[in-house]
Amino acid sequence: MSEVILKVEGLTIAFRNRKESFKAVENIGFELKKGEILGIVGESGSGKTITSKAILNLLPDNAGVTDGSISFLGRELSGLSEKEMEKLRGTEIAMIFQDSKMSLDQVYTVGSQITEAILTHEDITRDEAKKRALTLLESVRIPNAPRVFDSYPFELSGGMCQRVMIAIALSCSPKILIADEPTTALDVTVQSQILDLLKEIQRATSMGILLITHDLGVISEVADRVIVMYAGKIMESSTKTELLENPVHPYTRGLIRSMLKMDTDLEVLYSIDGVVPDIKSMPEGCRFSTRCPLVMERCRKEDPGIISVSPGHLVSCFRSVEIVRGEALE
Amino acid sequence: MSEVLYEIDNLTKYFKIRPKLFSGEKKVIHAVDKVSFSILKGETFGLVGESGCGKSTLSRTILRLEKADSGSVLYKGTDILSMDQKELRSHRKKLRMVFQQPYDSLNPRESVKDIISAPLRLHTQMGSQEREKEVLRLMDLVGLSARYINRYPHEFSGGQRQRIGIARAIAADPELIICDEPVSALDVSIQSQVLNLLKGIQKEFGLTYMFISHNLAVVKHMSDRIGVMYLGKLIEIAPKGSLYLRPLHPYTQLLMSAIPEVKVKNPSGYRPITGELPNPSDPPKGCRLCGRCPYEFERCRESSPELKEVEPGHLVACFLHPGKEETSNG
Amino acid sequence: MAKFMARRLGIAAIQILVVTTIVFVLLHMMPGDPVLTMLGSDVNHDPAVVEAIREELGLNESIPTQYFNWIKGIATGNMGKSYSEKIPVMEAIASRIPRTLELAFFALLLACLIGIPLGVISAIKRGSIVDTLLTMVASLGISTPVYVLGYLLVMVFALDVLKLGLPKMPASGYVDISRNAAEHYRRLILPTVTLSMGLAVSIIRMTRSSMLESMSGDYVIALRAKGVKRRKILSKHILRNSLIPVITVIGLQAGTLIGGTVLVENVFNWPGLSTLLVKAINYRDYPLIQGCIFVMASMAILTNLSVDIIYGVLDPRAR
Amino acid sequence: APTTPTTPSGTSAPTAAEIKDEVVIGISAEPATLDPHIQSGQATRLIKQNIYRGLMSYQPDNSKAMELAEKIELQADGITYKVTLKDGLKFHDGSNVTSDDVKYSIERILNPDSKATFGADFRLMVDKVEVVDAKVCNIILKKPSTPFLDMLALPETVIVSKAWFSNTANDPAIKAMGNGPYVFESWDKGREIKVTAFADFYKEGKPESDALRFVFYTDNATRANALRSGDVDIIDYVPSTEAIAFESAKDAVLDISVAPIMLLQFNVKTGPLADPKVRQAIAYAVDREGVISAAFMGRGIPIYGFPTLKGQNGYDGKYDNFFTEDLAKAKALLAEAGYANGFKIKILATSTYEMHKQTALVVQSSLKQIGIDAEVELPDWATRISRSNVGDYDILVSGTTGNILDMDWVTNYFASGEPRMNSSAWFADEEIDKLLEEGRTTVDEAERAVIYDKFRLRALELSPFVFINYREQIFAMSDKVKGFQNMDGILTYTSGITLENTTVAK
Amino acid sequence: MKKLGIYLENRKFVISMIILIPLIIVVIFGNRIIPNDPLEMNTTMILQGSSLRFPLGTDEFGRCILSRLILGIRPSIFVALSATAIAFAAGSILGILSGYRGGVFGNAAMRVVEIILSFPPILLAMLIVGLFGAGVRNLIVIIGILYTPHFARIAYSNTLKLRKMEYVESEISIGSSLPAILFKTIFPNILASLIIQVSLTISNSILLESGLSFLGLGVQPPDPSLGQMIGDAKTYISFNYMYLVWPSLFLLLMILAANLLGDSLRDILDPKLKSNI
Ligand SMILES: Nc1ncnc2c1ncn2[C@@H]1O[C@H](COP(=O)(O)OP(=O)(O)OP(=O)(O)O)[C@@H](O)[C@H]1O
Ligand SMILES: Nc1ncnc2c1ncn2[C@@H]1O[C@H](COP(=O)(O)OP(=O)(O)OP(=O)(O)O)[C@@H](O)[C@H]1O
Ligand SMILES: [Mg+2]
Ligand SMILES: [Mg+2]
Repeated sequence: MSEVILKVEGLTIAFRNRKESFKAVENIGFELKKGEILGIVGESGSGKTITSKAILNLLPDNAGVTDGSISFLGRELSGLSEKEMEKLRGTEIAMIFQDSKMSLDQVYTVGSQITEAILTHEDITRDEAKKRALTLLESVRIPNAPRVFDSYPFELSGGMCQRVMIAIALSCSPKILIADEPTTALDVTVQSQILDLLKEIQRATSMGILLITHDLGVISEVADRVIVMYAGKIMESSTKTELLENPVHPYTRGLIRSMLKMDTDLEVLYSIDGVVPDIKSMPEGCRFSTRCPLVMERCRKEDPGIISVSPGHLVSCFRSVEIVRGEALE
Repeated sequence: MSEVLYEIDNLTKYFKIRPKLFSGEKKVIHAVDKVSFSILKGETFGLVGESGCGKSTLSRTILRLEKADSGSVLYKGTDILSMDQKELRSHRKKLRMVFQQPYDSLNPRESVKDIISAPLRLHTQMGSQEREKEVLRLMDLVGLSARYINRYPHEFSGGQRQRIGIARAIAADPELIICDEPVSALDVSIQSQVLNLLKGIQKEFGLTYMFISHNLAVVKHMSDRIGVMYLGKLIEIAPKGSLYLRPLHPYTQLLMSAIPEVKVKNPSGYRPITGELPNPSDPPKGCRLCGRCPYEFERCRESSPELKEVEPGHLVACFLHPGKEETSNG
Repeated sequence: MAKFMARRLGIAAIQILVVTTIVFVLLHMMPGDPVLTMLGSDVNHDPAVVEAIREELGLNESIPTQYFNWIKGIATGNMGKSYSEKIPVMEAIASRIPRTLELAFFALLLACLIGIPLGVISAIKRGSIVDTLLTMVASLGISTPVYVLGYLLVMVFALDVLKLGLPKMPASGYVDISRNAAEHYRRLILPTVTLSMGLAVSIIRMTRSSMLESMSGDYVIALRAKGVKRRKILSKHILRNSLIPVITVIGLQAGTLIGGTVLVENVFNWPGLSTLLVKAINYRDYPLIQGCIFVMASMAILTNLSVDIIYGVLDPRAR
Repeated sequence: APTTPTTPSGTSAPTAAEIKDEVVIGISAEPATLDPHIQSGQATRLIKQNIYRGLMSYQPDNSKAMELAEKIELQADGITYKVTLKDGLKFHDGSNVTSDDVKYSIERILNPDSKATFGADFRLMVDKVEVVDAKVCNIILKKPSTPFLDMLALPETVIVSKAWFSNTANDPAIKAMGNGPYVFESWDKGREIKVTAFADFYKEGKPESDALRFVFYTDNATRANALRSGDVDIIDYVPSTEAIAFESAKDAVLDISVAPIMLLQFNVKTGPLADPKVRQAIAYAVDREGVISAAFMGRGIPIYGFPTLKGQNGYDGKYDNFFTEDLAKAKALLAEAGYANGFKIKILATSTYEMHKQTALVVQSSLKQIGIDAEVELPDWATRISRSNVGDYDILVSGTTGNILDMDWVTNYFASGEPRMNSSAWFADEEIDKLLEEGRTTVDEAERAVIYDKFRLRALELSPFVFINYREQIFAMSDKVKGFQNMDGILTYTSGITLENTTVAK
Repeated sequence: MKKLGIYLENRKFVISMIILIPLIIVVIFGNRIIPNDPLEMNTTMILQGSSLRFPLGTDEFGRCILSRLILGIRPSIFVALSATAIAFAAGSILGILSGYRGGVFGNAAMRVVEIILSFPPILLAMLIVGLFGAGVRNLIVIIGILYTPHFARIAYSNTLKLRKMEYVESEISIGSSLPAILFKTIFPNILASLIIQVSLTISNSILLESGLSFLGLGVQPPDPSLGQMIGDAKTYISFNYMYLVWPSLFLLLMILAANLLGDSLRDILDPKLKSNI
């Protein structure tokens, strides 16, 4: 088995308001191995972005890791100074942000922002860096790279910004790439080219990728393993095929059922009933219990913890065994 | 046939770019190039196309957020592009847009309540309590907890921001909503919920949508008719059934075949398109697809094909598909 | 760019014309007689003499004629002759311009060198004691009138009333750079410091506010994720994103510096353009006032033009 | 001058090695013009007196001395002055000073085109100049005039070079070529004027320094600081606040002269001020000590009567205390004039000069005590001048002095006529006019004393002016300065003549 | 109540209130608490130090500095606030409008503003005094005119930057009226810079008042004003430096309060209290 490069254990992240504080992410843990693509899917607002920012130690001022550990190649990250983190960021761990347009500095050209990333970590000349940047732009399928190189972010389309962010993240061949919805603004052809590119790089450099996405199609194409998050907790984690073919957790099953396929011909699409409970009135037990079709009394009171239903397939549900056995009826 | 709401005729938008501040070298980007189509009342007009082909620009130009270089946008017969500020303002009462990058479109200094109630304040006679109730209702519709009502945009996740944008767009009974990637950041369950919502209110209030998305399944689900853009040009317009079943333009065919989940369903054995999207500031002289098109012949390189109706309601701009009249003549 | 410049320069010419016209008209509507003022108050004046001077200066012409003559002069590069200086206005002004510009330049430079870093520090340490202290110091700086500050500096550094034993500074005066360059710059120090104080405060305050604004942008997180060093993020990205208001303030100050340094020039006996203007006003020296305004307005307008161009350079969205 | 520790000229001259080659004088104003015949401010006189010299000059001992003239003899006709020039007089360009130049100079003053300050006075007095030979000429007056010699001692009646002045290429306003101890070298506009010693000066061993540099310092405090820091050696116009500070300074000396007068002028055309009783009431009411302490830090001498300085002809101190500060009397006078309940009035001063403003404020406060409600107007100097010149005021605060030592200086103030800068607007009194004329043309000193005595009494009774106080005119200099002297009384303004004796020790 | 909490947590806000509240009390009840008649001259007691009769000493006319100070703050604050308000209102409107509109209108407006800016302050002041006379009202007008371009340019430059933001466009796209776009959307987002300019302008107005008093502008003597006192006191610095110190101290306190208040408002109004660095 290949080496674990990123290990997150018992991670809890809390936001402090003026008077109150609430846990946006609670007690989550996962591992990312070398050369692996770990997909994270989950409910919008479940804490995916926050988790990935926590890995890079980039939480906003009003948020903090209150518990748990994040280790990179065995090194605990949470204790690192800002200086040491700076060295890791970009080179060892890179990130593609969800809102690509706002994540680019509006007053510098796209080109200078890519070269900056390169020059921060590598001691090469400006010209070389520019050449590299142009190559990167081309590799992310940007037409007319020289023009885009000299453009400012606001002159680009949403998809172009997104690809620029990808180029920046890839610029220093990091060991871990955290990609927060990297292809939402890309059309299918470009998307598949980008995914191919990621896979290719990953194969060549055995980079580990943490791929956050809502597109189960993308997951099915590239991910090795998948984590499903709901309301700040991990509901289920497993290999891609296992998860897509044999989802256990009711939330995962709900998600997969909600998936819109080309041949879906429903007037009203399926979606999981109900809404995410309020952070304040979060049930003591399983967080999905308020919406779960299979809910039992116990679910509301106790936290189910993690149950392994098969090797590598972890589920946070009291009824997982019944479900696997097909005993639980919705 | 139902009433034409918008008649877009030869709409053109060029961006001038100045690569360097002091160099006189001027280039233009043909972001929207002589685009003509119409949107019928109560329908959903889908718009797909390669990233950077001008979809966002087209919608912004229709809204007069960008000044068109030429062409006209007729709303029930009156040209929007020549309206004065006052007329425009009253016209905009009926218009909404869901922006592609949600965060950028939310005023950082307004709370969610202010943001969503803006159209209510403008276009309805509601009192402030009523308004608050309505805001809460809208938030609930898009799956946002009522507790968030006083939060500011930066305190939300990507998907939540997108939902704020949608809630604002459906407030105060609009007539047309231009949705630019409205569900890209949403998990599939909420995505379904939102799509159901959009369809629901369309049915209820006879809303019209222009729906831009890269997710072809979503577009298919939502749209009645779909337009395909390539490099600033509209190359194919068809009712969704006909477009998905029998795409005529080589580029559309490519697009269809690249849908991730729809594995190798290649009924007519399309030849794949190769190569990159050409430079939008220096597009090919003839057909925009020249250089990439497997069927390319002499004429394609010399003149650019016009949109022609080849089947009832199915228009395509390709010399392979001469229009109805031409066929009958020739 | 060239076209833009040409158009703006054309507009600038109109602006200057407007300014000088307004000044001309209002000046002539004002009480105060150049001839009487020129002759002084010590003796009674012979009406014949007064009349002779009026005639000689062309003050007996109608105001429109006078104005027309002035414009005609300007068009041919002749600003007339100063009543009070008795030399051509051009000459009177020409010798003052470099002195004023030099003082203004160094004061502005110093103000930026002090103001921007302190503003940045204040912003980084928002809410801390350092920030509060800086606000207090800034308040002290801006509530100290220029003449008081100048006077204090002279007391301490030139007269050494505190007996600090610092190297002695000259109290005042100006030495030509051609005569003694070292002395020239030595004498520039105190006035520069005095003048830059108020400017520095404005810059500190605007920088702080603007930095805070751009610090909260998402791109900062993204930059950090790229591994860009904190210092570089601050100095290259956040600062540049914050500079537009700061440059605006600097530009506004630069504009005022050219015509508003009277007090400093007075305290340090610096023979600049402002003192000349004040003198011209006191003497109702119309041609000289017009000339000063012409020059000052041109400089102010050019400053604004440069600021507008800098906006575009700093932030492409402002183009 | 009361406190004058400076060595009088003539003591053993220090050797060249011990003195600096130039004397730097910080002056309060930049010359408006260098034209020697135009009086353009007292500071400028300091400069011009060193470049140009006339036939005579006032000396520190209040006497009139011969300068270019060897002698000036009044001929028996009482109107012809025979002028004989000294030997070997030279202009700075090397040419000789001749009677032609004298004639040219006096004619230049007479000519209104030259705008000479004393042109009007000259035109009243002088008939013509006749050249006898290169060294001798006659100045013929229209009628006998006692003050004429005093006029010749003024710095604005100097002798200039006919050749240089009639050459239109030379602009005497900005350049200078004279016959004084120093040669005009440069005028750096806005900064300084430099003059260097003239080798052929007619006084042996003068000037004593190699050069003078006049640096312009308009700001009082800055000028004082320049002296303190050693940037300059002498400064003029030391304000009272600075004077007090200098008094305790170790390395600086003050040279003080009491000369200019603060006074009130009135517009006597209409209204309450037309009544001499009201003006007298004001004279009784004004708090002179108050003005002195507020505007001059207690430095000054109150004037309760007519300002006449010791040394001026006819001075006997008789009218020194014509008025007292007596509010009851003032009120009574007002009541007599029919203004028992006071009235409203405006005081015009200027914000440009602190002392004018402060004087006005004290006067305002004094007037309030006798029921006069005065509003103070403080426009800038130029406006103030034009308004005073046309009589556009009720009460005007003014600070001024006479030009010549002769008692005739009062003509300027009291003679009737259109409103002028220094007259109380519309004031006209036949008797006063008559007395002034008599005084001017009478030669006999005793007779003149009687005439001016009468004049003074009349003037005080009519009170077209209310005199407030004398103020100090102060020079300050470093203790290394030798030979410079602030001259007494109004002659303080001709002190520049002593610069030829001035040296500064290293 | 909860809102108040936010304010009270801000150190700068609290300090500014500690300064402002007594100051406001002094301004309001000035007439009742002055120990002496501020106009009464005691020429035998000029420039004295603190004493029982004159707690802060006397000025060059022997007037009570404390009494003059207490009454002098009022017109100074009045001038400063009114002038700043004029400049703020006129400048912001002009600046935002021209920044937003751009094009011919925006350009023309800014060029006009520059014309005002290119008048040396002293000349403008002179002209207005010469033509319209001295006095408080004209002083307010002058300072108002002088600072309008400052606000205008700051508003303009910030608006230029904001104009292309999508949230502005989204406001436009829903058919908001022009004033709503300008003042509800753009204005709050550029307010921070304007607040800073407000506190700068307040202090400059007071100093200008003393600077321009030699033109007879502003409060007419003998009535007291802060600027005038500072301007007068400088002459007497070596006799009674406290004469200069007292009014300067009051000025400092006012400006400190203005700056602290400005900063704290700026921070409190910024919803992104987080900062990323
Ligand atoms: N600055 C903040 N202050 C307070 N709450 C915040 C802040 N940022 C995020 N949150 C909250 O934290 C939760 C997790 O946010 P996060 O951005 O991680 O969601 P996400 O899983 O990335 O969702 P999405 O798929 O919609 O992007 C959300 O409920 C969000 O509202
Ligand atoms: N303000 C601008 N200045 C210059 N070029 C621009 C500007 N805005 C857009 N463009 C260019 O116009 C073209 C079309 O952009 P547009 O945003 O319309 O694409 P899009 O179809 O929406 O793409 P995406 O799906 O990636 O969002 C792009 O090449 C883009 O670079
Ligand atoms: Mg997210
Ligand atoms: Mg787009």
